[in-house]
Amino acid sequence: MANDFTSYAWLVPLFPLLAFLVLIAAGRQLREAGAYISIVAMLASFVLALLIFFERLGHTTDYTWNQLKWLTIGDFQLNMGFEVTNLNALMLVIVTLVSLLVNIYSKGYMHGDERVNVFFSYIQLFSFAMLGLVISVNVLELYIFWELVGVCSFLLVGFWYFKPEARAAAKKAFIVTRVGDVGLFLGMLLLFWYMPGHSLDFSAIHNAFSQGKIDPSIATWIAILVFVGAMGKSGQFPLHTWLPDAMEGPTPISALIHAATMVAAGVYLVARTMDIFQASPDAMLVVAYVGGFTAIFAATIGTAQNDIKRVLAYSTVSQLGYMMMALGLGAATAGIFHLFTHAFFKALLFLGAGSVIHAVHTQDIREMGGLAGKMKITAWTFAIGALALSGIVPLSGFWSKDAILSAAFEHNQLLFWVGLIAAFFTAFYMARLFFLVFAGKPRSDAHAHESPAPFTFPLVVLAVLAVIAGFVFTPFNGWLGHWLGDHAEAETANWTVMILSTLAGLLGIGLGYVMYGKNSVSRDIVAGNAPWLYTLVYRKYYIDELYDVVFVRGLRLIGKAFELFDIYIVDGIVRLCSAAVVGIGRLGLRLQNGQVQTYGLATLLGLLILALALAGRRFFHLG
Amino acid sequence: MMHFLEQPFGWSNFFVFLLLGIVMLLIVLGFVTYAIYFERKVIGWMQFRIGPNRTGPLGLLQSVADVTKLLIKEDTIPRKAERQLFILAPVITFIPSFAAIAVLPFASNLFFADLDVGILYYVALSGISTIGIVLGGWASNNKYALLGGMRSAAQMISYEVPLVISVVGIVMMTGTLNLRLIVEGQAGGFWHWNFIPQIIGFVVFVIAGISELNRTPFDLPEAESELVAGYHVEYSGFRFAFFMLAEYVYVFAIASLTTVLFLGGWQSPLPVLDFIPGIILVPAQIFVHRLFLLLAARDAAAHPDRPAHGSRLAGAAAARDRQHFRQRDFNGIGGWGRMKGIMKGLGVTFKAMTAKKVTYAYPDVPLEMPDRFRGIQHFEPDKCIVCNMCAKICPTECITLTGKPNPDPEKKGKVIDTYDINFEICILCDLCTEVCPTEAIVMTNNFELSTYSRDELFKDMKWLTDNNENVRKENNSAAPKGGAKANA
Amino acid sequence: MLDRLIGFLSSGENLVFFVFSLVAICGAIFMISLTRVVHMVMALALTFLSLGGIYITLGAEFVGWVQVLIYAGAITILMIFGIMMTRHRGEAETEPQRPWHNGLLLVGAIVLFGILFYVIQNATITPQSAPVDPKDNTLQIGQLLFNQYVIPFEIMSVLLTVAFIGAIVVAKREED
Amino acid sequence: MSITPYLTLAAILFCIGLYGALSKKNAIIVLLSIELMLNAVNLNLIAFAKYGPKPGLAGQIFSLFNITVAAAEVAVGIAILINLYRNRGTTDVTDMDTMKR
Repeated sequence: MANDFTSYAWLVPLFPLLAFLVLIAAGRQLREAGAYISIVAMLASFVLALLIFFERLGHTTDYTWNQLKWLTIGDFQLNMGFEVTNLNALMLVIVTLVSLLVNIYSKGYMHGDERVNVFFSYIQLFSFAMLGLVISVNVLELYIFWELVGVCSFLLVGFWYFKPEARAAAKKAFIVTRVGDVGLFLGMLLLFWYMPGHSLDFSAIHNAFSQGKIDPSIATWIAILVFVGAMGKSGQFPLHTWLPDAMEGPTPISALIHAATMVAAGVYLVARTMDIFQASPDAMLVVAYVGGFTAIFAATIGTAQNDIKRVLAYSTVSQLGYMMMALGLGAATAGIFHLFTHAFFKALLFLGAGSVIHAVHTQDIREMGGLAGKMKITAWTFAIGALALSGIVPLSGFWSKDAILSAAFEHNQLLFWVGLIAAFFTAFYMARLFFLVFAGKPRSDAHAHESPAPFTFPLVVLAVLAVIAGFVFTPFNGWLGHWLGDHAEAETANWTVMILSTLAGLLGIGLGYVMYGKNSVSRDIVAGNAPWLYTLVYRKYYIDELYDVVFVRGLRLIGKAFELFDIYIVDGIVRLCSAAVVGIGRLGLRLQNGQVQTYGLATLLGLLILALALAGRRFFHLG
Repeated sequence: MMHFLEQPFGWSNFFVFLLLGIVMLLIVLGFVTYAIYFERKVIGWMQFRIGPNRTGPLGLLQSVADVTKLLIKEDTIPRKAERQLFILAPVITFIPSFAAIAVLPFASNLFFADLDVGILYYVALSGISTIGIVLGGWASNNKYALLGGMRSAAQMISYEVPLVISVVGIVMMTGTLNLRLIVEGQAGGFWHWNFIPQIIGFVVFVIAGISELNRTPFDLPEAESELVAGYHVEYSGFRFAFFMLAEYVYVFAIASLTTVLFLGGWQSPLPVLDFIPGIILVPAQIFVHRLFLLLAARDAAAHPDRPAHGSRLAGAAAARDRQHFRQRDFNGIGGWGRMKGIMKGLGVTFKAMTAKKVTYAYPDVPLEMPDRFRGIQHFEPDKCIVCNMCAKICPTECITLTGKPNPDPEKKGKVIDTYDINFEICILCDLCTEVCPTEAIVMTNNFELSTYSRDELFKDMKWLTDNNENVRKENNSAAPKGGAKANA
Repeated sequence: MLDRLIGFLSSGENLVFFVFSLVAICGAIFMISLTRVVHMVMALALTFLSLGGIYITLGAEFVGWVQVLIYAGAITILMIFGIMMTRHRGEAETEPQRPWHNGLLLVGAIVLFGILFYVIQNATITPQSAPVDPKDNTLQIGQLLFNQYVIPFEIMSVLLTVAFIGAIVVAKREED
Repeated sequence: MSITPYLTLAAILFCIGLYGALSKKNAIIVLLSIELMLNAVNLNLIAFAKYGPKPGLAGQIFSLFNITVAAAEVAVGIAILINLYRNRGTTDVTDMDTMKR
């Protein structure tokens, strides 16, 4: 099959880059046109990505181009280029699609903002970086884009820099992900060191690890370090804290970066380097457990949050945990599938939330309510997204979650139950959210009304996708696994799992309905009976506080100690050096007093010492 | 002398040398004494004067008297002077000057040392004298003395170089530095003398020698008009005498050295004159040379370049060209212009030799005063009529007189009894002679009144009467102005 | 001891050497210890003269008198000139308060002398040929200077010329 | 008479000169002290010329050269000193430390 479009895959990131350059160069003059340029560029990318995707269908050989010589160190040569695998092609489509929709959405959402062009330029830069990350041919190139993505995240979270929370959130996002990035970097160094021929190409990695050329313990280390990077990016416990805070950014950003694309980069990374993990069962186990724990952990937190975006953020963390768990269990296809579906319905949810926020000008769900009547499209699409997330048949979330759970059921019963409970909580908080926001009576006198077309169009598109996306990979239709080149485990319909997961979803929704929809069960049943539990969950298990105590305070303490060390020891040594130099200089100055007679005296004494030494040598018969 | 020098040193030798040294010292001292006398005479001669002529016959003892005076004069040292160096300086100047004489040979068998490096010896010692001069100038703590000393030293060091170099020709011709051998090399007539082949050296040597001796025109160190007297301005008494002595000893030494180096020493100028012993020839030559030195040197003094010397000629010329010559003076010494000046001066000197002297042998030859001169009064008692006019008109009332009745009873009137003039207060105003009707008191041309006591200035009638020489022939009263005429 | 001294001094040359060296050392020590600069120069002039005398006793007549001529005649006067042109009268030479410097220097000088003395005493220098005839060695010096040592001699003359031109240039006032 | 007394005398004079050259404040005295040291060297040369292992006139000739150099040195030295005095108003060696400042 021909690679007509695939060979032009490098154009996909190039369109956003061009748009970015144009926006940066033209700046304010463009005004509204900036949004159109962005949309057109993204559309071009999307179309191309779609073409590539279709070209890749039924096609399993990777297309690699790495002829760009970037660095030559001795014998080692580092090439840049791009690679299109089926996974990449899928990612390209996801990213370009979500990005396109978010661009359209932003056109409405950011309308009237002073720095709208800057916003769009950032989005274009992010899109470029994300697409570049996806088609990177080697780890180093990926790392470059990885960092660039981080920068864009930082810029966009802190877009409203006049808000202190936004600034703090941007910093937090940057710093916490940096912790993960260090891990990735170390992993990369190890990889570079131990790879045959120091090659960092993914294909080479695939070959090396699948053929077992790397020592398993080294592979474990590399895998865990790479996973640390993925943890940082994908908000896995314990590096998840930045993600909810990142909701301070504009809602489209939350949808694009912190729900659909960038946070999925960690998952993508793990999926991309699956060979390394598969070379190390221990690493796989770690990935699985971390993912599982994150899934249930974030889900429980989500039940107690009052900020609509934070609930969604914890939901995202939880779902990412699912994906990781899937990867850790070896079900890469399931993980990617969940990523695929999740991108759509979580973006849908975020955009819906944005629509709601745009309408009521608040993010606190306790102040909302009864919006279903006023915002029909938003409410319906949100409901579809919530149901998809809750895993209700036959929406996309059901299929992807089912794939993960059945993998867990097969491999690890514990994780299966964890996932099931997490699914229950997911359904519960989504129901809580939906009922609080859309059902009941309005709790504030905000004059809410339906959002305009740029809002609703992406919502509808995403809602449709959220409904149908799941059918590409069902227990009855396993071509996706084959197509992704995974180990092609035959998905068999596991009815037990299906029933259990549906049950958990329905149970959660039902509980949510009775608590928040019908108000037949007191909402404060937990808060009243076990306030500590509620507080614990409400305060997000005190993770931030723990970090504050352990890391921030501890680091501050260590920093203080280092400061003292710096002031008294390092500076002291420096001062000692300078004092010694000054002292020697003073001494030299006294000797070097410019007077010939002193020099003469020194010469005389030196001569005498020499003469006496010579005489003494002869006197003592030394030689 | 050679056999003395070659004998081992012993007591007898020592006494012989001591004796010879004393004799030499005396000779040199005599030379110096009469050199000074000679110089003063010659300078007087040049300047239309007679020169010293009072002390001893023809003033021959003048230098002796001067030296004696200097020796017995009080020794004064300025309080702010550097005492030790002030005392040491004349000694440092003096000793080398005498020591330098030792190397000079006077005849083929009369010499006190036979050094292989005779010339060097002389030059080295004369260099040491310079230290004394500089030190003396410095130790005096006087600006003029310091400047004089420094000029002196600068000049002496400077001219020592041409002095030595001018001799190098002779040294190379003779192949020795030994003065005796140099003289030996000049035997056989004056055409073998060194001054002929080494004429330039000779001229340079003479000029440098004059300069070494600080004679004019190289008397910058003394520069009487500017620096009063140069380095020895604060010196008096025997210290000054030492400086002078050293200077004149050097005059002797340079003259001798010129003789020895250039003028054949004791070699007779013509083979015919070989019978004259060298012991006579050498001093004669030294003397001639000395005369030459004086003429050359002091002629510059006579030349109008230097008005300071006070000769009439110089003064007259200087009045005309003072500015011009001052400038030339500071343009430096030497060059053909200067030589021409010396020659011209010599010509003037020789012309002036026969001219009438402007000075007298005074006590012996009285001063010719003009007839109008108002000298000491002469009194003729016979003419006096005791009119008291003179006593009355005298502005200082120095005249006292008394009359007595005429002893001759036939004549009436008075005659003078006493007539005294107190010259302590007399102003020789001539009014008394003007007023005298009988010309009894008239003026003479005499004016010497010097005495050892004021009392002697009170002259009585007898003294006045005896003062009858050089009486003014034409007295004021004689002039036709009306009034009584003397009949006498 | 005394006998040896008398025996040493009974020889004429020894006596002359003794007197001259005594005077030379005294002059040098006075040069160090006197307070007024001119006195110092005079003391050193005494040393120069004595050294000239010692040269003559060593048979170096020419060098001896050159020593007197140059050192006593020229250099001393030049020094006095220097003093007169640079110092004001009445300024006594006050020693700088440098006790460490001077103490060390004194020790150093004494130790240096000790070493030299030790070496001189332990050295045995025996002439391998008879001393040259001191009689009229001026002639021989001249011949040597113009034959064997003519190049150093010429270099010396160049040096002297350069030095005296340099001295004039350096000492000349700027405005002249 | 051997060479030893001469060498000893020269050593004494050299050490005195060294002391003077390194301790005296007045630059002229320093120059003088250097002259004294040179003289000590001359004495050695002449003594060796007579009593040395190879008697000859070379020592005397070298001492002549030495004297010449000394004379040149003094002339230039005094000239420098006078110039220095004119510019700085002092002949104190301890003040001559402009290189330090």
